[in-house]
Amino acid sequence: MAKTDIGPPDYKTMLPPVIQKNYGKWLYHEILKPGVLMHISQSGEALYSIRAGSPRLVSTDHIREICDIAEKYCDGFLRFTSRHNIEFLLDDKDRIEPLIDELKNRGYPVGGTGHSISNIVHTQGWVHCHTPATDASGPVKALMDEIYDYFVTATLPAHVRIALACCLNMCGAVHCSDIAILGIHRTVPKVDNTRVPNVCEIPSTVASCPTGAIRGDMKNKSVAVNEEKCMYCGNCYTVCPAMPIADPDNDGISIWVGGKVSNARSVPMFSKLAIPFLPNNPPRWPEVVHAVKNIIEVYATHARKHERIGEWINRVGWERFFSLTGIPFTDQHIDDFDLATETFRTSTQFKWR
Amino acid sequence: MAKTDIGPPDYKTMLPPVIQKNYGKWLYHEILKPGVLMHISQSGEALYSIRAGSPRLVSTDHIREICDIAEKYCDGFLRFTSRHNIEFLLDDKDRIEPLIDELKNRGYPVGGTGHSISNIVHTQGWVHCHTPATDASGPVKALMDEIYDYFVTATLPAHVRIALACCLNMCGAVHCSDIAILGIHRTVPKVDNTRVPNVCEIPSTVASCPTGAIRGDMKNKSVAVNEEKCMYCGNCYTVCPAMPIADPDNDGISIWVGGKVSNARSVPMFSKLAIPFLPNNPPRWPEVVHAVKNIIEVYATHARKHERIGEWINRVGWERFFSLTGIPFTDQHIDDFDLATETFRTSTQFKWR
Amino acid sequence: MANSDTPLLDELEKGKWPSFVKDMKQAAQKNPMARDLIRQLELSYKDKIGHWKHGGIVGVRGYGSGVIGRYSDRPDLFPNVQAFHTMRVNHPTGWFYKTDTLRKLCDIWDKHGSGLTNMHGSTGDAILLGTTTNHLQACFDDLSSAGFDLGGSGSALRTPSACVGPARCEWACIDSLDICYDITMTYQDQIHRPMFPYKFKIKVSACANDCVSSIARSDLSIIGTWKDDIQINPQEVLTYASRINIQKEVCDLCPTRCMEWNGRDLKIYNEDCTRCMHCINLMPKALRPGKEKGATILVGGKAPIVKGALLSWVIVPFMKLEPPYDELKSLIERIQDWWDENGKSRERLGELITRLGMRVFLKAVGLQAVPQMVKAPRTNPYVFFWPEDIKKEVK
Amino acid sequence: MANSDTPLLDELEKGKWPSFVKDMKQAAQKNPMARDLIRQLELSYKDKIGHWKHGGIVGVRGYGSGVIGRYSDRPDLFPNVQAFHTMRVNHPTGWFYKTDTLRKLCDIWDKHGSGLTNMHGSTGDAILLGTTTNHLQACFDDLSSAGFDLGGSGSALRTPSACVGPARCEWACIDSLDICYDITMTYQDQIHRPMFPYKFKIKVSACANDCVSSIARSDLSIIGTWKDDIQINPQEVLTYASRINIQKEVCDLCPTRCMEWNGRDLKIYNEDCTRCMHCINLMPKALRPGKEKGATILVGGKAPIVKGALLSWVIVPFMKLEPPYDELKSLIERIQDWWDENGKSRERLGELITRLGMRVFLKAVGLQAVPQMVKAPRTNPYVFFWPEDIKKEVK
Ligand code: SRM
Ligand code: SRM
Ligand code: SRM
Ligand code: SRM
Ligand code: SF4
Ligand code: SF4
Ligand code: SF4
Ligand code: SF4
Ligand code: SF4
Ligand code: SF4
Ligand code: SF4
Ligand code: SF4
Repeated sequence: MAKTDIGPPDYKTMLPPVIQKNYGKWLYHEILKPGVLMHISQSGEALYSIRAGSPRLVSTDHIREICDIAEKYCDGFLRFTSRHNIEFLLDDKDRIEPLIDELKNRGYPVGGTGHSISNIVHTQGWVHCHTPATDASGPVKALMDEIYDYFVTATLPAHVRIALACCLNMCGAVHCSDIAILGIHRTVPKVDNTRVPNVCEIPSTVASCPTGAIRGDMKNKSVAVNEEKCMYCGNCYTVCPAMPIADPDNDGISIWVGGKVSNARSVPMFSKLAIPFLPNNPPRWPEVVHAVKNIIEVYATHARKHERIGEWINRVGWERFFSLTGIPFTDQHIDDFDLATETFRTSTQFKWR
Repeated sequence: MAKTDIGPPDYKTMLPPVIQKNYGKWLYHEILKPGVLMHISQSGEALYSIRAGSPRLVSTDHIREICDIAEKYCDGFLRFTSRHNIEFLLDDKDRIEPLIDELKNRGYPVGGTGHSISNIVHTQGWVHCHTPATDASGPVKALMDEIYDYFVTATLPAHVRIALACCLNMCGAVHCSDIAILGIHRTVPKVDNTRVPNVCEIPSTVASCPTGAIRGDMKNKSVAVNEEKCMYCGNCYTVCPAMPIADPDNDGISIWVGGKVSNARSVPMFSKLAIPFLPNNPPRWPEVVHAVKNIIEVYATHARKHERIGEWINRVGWERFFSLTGIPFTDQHIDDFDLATETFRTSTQFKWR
Repeated sequence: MANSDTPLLDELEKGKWPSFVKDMKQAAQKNPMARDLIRQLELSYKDKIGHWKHGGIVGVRGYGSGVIGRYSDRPDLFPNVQAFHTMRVNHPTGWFYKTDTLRKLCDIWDKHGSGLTNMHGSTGDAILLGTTTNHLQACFDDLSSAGFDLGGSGSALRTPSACVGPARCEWACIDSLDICYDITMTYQDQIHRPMFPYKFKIKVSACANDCVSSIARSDLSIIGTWKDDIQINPQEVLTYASRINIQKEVCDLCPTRCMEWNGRDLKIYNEDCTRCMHCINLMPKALRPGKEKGATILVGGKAPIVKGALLSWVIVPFMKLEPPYDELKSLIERIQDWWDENGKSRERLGELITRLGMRVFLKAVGLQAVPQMVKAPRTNPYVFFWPEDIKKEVK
Repeated sequence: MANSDTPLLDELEKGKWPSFVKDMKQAAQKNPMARDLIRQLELSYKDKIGHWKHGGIVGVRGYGSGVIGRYSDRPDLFPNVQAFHTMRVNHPTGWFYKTDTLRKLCDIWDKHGSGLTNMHGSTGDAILLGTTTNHLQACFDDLSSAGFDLGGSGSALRTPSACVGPARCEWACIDSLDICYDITMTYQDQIHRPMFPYKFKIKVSACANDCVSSIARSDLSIIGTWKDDIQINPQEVLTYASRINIQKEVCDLCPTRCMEWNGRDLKIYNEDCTRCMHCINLMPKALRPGKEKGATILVGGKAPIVKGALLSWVIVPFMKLEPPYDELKSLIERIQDWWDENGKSRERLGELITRLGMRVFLKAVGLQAVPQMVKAPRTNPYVFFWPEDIKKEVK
């Protein structure tokens, strides 16, 4: 029988010699050009990391191609980044350009460093999950095609980190992204009274609802949803499969902006609602692509250097964000969940637009 | 029968001629010295307002004395300010000094303008209310004696507004004061099962509890308090007289800092907990007086010009506030009510002390 | 004073600040209620506990509010404060007085009550501190004859209050006094006859300095502001430059950093200004509010009980306010109607909006959502859609 | 391509960004599961709806986690994805690979699964995308032989992750990789056998830039920092001065404004620095973190379901972290024990602390309250006192 609990392969065995020697002794780094990092150690030795984009949903053949490249230029050493990019690790400066050439020839974008748009963290969508309100890989591909130049250059005021999650579970942890793309349902789950009694535990289904919209329906040994209180999060469906919520006509995407994770300059921030709804329009989600690009361009035009999207908005104000982007403000932008009052304006300090 | 619904005397009949003439036409003002405001109208005319402190709890004879003074120097025109001070209104510059002399001779402090400590907004306490956890007039008098100089001068970095409320109802609206003095109970109300059934409405008593500590006690036709959930607010007592909460040994005072109301520079802010408990020590509440004075002095030493207490703390950080004042930080300073999570530090940005 | 019966309180006659104990003693000399009051207070100082019973309902004919009932819990010791109710008298707006009027108040109170008062209570009324049940009506009658009326208490509209505003202040963007007086007169019925789920407070400050703490202490806050550009008098700016450090004290403290000072000219980027008043406060002779004046309307402010304290929230960024203030009054009435219909007993307006959602409130009172209402849009994805936003279901 | 059966997806082969559709087609050429997957996805693109049923519970022997069960809702049309479970494989810490190891993973997956993967999933596992129920055990056996193990799923400790840290980054204040690997190995049982109220995530970033989003995406966040002064190399500061505007880009963006630059010397008032990393980020050759290094420990981060998203909260401002990390592990265990004992089913740690109060949590896990834990002290006066604070009642 196979051994269990052995854990992952020891990372120490995966490190290229230049890292093994200089582990913990790095002194500084420079971004030589988009996608090319140089780290210099106290010993004077250099490590070069060449970052290439990835669709994340990759075939084994694709991975083998990456391996081929790594073996050819990097003695077989590479890593993935926390945003799904590929980093080729080498210590021979002369191999950088040939490597980049080969990557380009094979269609790999090189970039994602510095003030660029890096890869979009995303999730399963229609490819594998049971609760998506949209696809993940599709909108990401359509959008990256359109904002490709921001990946291979570093011309923005600061990093722009985009993430997509296909439902409110937010596996892509989009809640702290410069721009978040979030799949949403907009209609209440349909309770299947014939199946609930068999497949669902009533108390945990009732407890699953953030807004208390579900109550037990004793007569049917089922549950009932109060349509006025339901905001379509789908959590009941996670707990109780007999309450499907997907709705081809009304599912779609919302856009959130201004989050960040780093502690640099400003503290970490949640993303905030920019656009409550855009339709699912496969295969290329033009409304979504257009909306995100507009936000990026308005930001690029107006923000100061080193200002993340949220920092820019905090400086100029949300009034200005909405007037500059032309995005309509609606009552849906105003919070009505538990901490809503904390978001209401408790001051006469605001701008007219 | 007396006429009803006539409303208050028309304020227009109470205005001195210089105001009637220049109503809405004021151009600018200057503070000639502490307690003396000069307002200049577009017409060039001047109005002088001399501000004097008041204990707020005043006898009719005291009011008549004020009237005497106003008649002597101001043709009988005066007003009260939103912080209970008295303002003598005159247009004859030459009468200012004689007026001030007379006020001083009669024991009226003149000041409360500009960067001073104005009068303490306060409430009833043991003088008239049924729910106080401390007295109001007493601690105010004891404190004002001690910080008197800050009233008659204007040497602080900015306005310091102090308020006192004798229970959590916070009639003094202390919740947005630079320094708030708040009477608190610390033990749970004692349910009198013999009286509850007769004098209290059970559902509204249960509903009155902010933390859900009260449930109906059907057997006794009364209510029961969950001691672990009760934080001694006394709201149940307001609704149900058969649940007295005052406790001579454990009632006392808490100190809150950093609130403000104006929109100047920073937005309005709530006061935050500085000292969870100080004992009731009549007649002069030395612990309270000492604690407040300490905060004022630390603030006066460290804040920049025009910085209100809350603005100063926001700049230097609460870590620094506690280390500079020497006030111990406890788990009671950490919120555990509804919006608690909004106050938790969600960043690695903080100071060591 | 050797054998004073108030040794503890006597300590509070000492010190430089005017002493309330002196006033109590002064009143006690001619009034037995005041005498028992100070003796009962001394007992509280000794016992560290109040000696009043839970208030009872008392009042004057035709009114449901304006009187706070109070009874001693030691009538055995202090028979003259066995009943000791306060009357809340509506001060003239802005607390302006001509002495003859004020003297009338004193005379009436010496006749009917303890001779002790609060000038004023923290809502803004003259608090006449303590009389017996059978004096209430007579006192009211005398007040009424003298031109006074009671203020609010209980689940009523409370006595509205206003900053000194255009009567004295150069920054008044609205006529706070007239608005307050007009509201007070229009809503006499709501002030005197409690008919709401709970108390309702209105305060009017004529600029963002908010000298009546409107944003913190009223369910409906009216705060003056302007729409156009700050008026600059360049000459006077230069005069101030010799007295204050304009860069440091003014520009660097501007919350939006929308001012530029080069030592000669002061430039304000008004589109970024949030009208906080700071620069104007520091240089009143040089800077003035703009000319297109009006008010921001906010709702929800209150003290902590029950759901926690609230500062008022912007619901109308700008409203022109000129007599007869119809737009304002119509809004107030729509708001109160909705609150009245939906509020639970003892639920303040802010708590009701919190419970039902700003979205529902705005729709009910007919206001359009605008970004000025929020510090920032929502972060949680729990977004409701109105039925009309949703496509018909396809079966 | 004239009569492609995936006309919609074909559109996504166009464009410059690498196409997942190309990869799917590549896999589909040799693998029937991949073939049915792309056909089913095309149907989703047409229908605008997913075609997977609600997941079922499947797994490998001895484990309760690591596999996500999945079944098509159109097995009639796509029989090869009737069952299509993913396996979560724990990547080497820091996602470092030597190609031979990575190739082994590919070979195993070609043998047992669809040949499609996510490199990597958003928790950090290698996601092997789709296999049948009866391949699961065999696949696991092969993975195990090749030195791989599964990651977490369900109410388990999830695969911990770490930033690249000391392997490449000059700012690492802790050995993020070693800490992560140590935790992973220590808690294999908790990863593989769900025993908690809900999922529990740990992420380690070696400095405040937080390159694994630890503060946003983990129940327990470990973030490197330092206690003493930023190390300055004045020579290199001057070099940067010729390339960037130090005043504007560095000093003016310092959140605490604790830097002074006079064109020659850079002075940092370290007692005011909150170690945000900004100045260091901009001038890595000139500025370095201090020498007394360790980590801030935070808890509670999570996505919105159920009670709203949370960012992690500081509970230990500074902890030295050196092997064997006993202090850290003891803390983790005290936290998990308390959570385990008090948490409801599907209640994340942050939600439990919210429900019971930080005060109760701190006492239970034995931590002292410090101001670093809060942005600001409480504003509401609803303060509890421990019984020991209260004087005995006097009867
Ligand atoms: C490789 C990677 C870590 C890993 O273990 O995989 C990494 C590596 C570096 N990060 Fe990062 N960061 C990585 C994800 C992140 C993330 C997480 C994320 O994006 O999901 C963050 C937080 C993002 C956020 O705030 O929302 C992050 C916030 C930073 C920052 C702070 C940026 C800011 O100003 O807010 C820096 C500092 C800087 O760039 O000046 C930084 C700096 C760096 C440096 C310069 C550190 C160094 O000296 O080696 C590395 C190269 C940066 C570059 O790309 O320009 N790294 N970095 C991750 C690359 C992801 C990618 O492929 O794009
Ligand atoms: C008389 C009074 C209004 C009234 O209708 O009664 C008043 C009158 C003036 N206020 Fe005020 N304020 C009055 C209560 C307030 C309050 C309310 C309170 O304290 O309860 C506030 C809000 C306090 C807060 O933020 O917590 C208030 C915040 C201001 C400010 C903003 C201060 C700041 O920087 O935060 C100014 C501007 C200034 O002083 O530069 C101001 C300025 C003024 C000016 C200069 C306005 C003017 O040009 O006439 C007046 C003289 C100020 C002075 O005392 O130095 N007034 N002022 C109130 C006097 C109370 C007293 O006796 O002390
Ligand atoms: C007299 C006065 C205090 C003073 O000495 O100045 C006062 C006195 C009482 N207030 Fe008040 N409130 C007074 C202004 C306030 C204010 C300040 C304001 O209006 O600007 C507040 C805070 C603002 C607000 O309304 O939120 C205030 C918030 C309360 C509350 C808490 C209400 C809440 O929603 O949080 C209560 C409790 C209640 O209503 O049951 C309360 C209840 C009371 C009662 C009626 C006690 C009770 O539980 O029934 C007090 C009667 C005392 C007595 O025996 O005379 N009083 N009360 C103030 C009214 C004087 C006046 O008319 O001028
Ligand atoms: C595969 C993955 C998305 C991806 O494509 O990258 C994923 C996929 C699922 N997540 Fe997730 N989550 C994944 C990372 C995350 C993250 C990000 C992270 O870990 O950094 C989060 C946000 C952080 C957090 O945990 O709060 C996340 C928050 C959720 C939630 C909401 C949990 C919450 O407390 O709010 C759920 C709902 C649930 O647990 O019932 C969920 C549930 C699910 C389920 C199991 C669906 C379900 O309702 O049972 C998804 C299975 C999809 C499938 O069919 O394969 N997933 N999930 C990620 C795991 C891959 C990996 O192991 O590397
Ligand atoms: S975000 Fe939702 S739909 Fe997407 S993978 Fe996660 S749980 Fe599934
Ligand atoms: S979808 Fe969400 S809000 Fe609607 S009933 Fe289900 S759990 Fe409740
Ligand atoms: S604060 Fe409390 S005790 Fe004081 S007057 Fe108001 S209700 Fe009475
Ligand atoms: S004192 Fe307050 S917390 Fe305690 S039972 Fe009464 S209402 Fe509840
Ligand atoms: S609120 Fe403004 S207008 Fe009114 S008195 Fe204060 S400073 Fe003047
Ligand atoms: S009013 Fe305030 S925001 Fe406007 S310019 Fe002056 S200081 Fe700046
Ligand atoms: S978190 Fe800090 S130490 Fe880790 S990789 Fe990012 S910048 Fe380097
Ligand atoms: S680390 Fe951040 S807070 Fe510290 S000096 Fe540098 S920029 Fe300022």
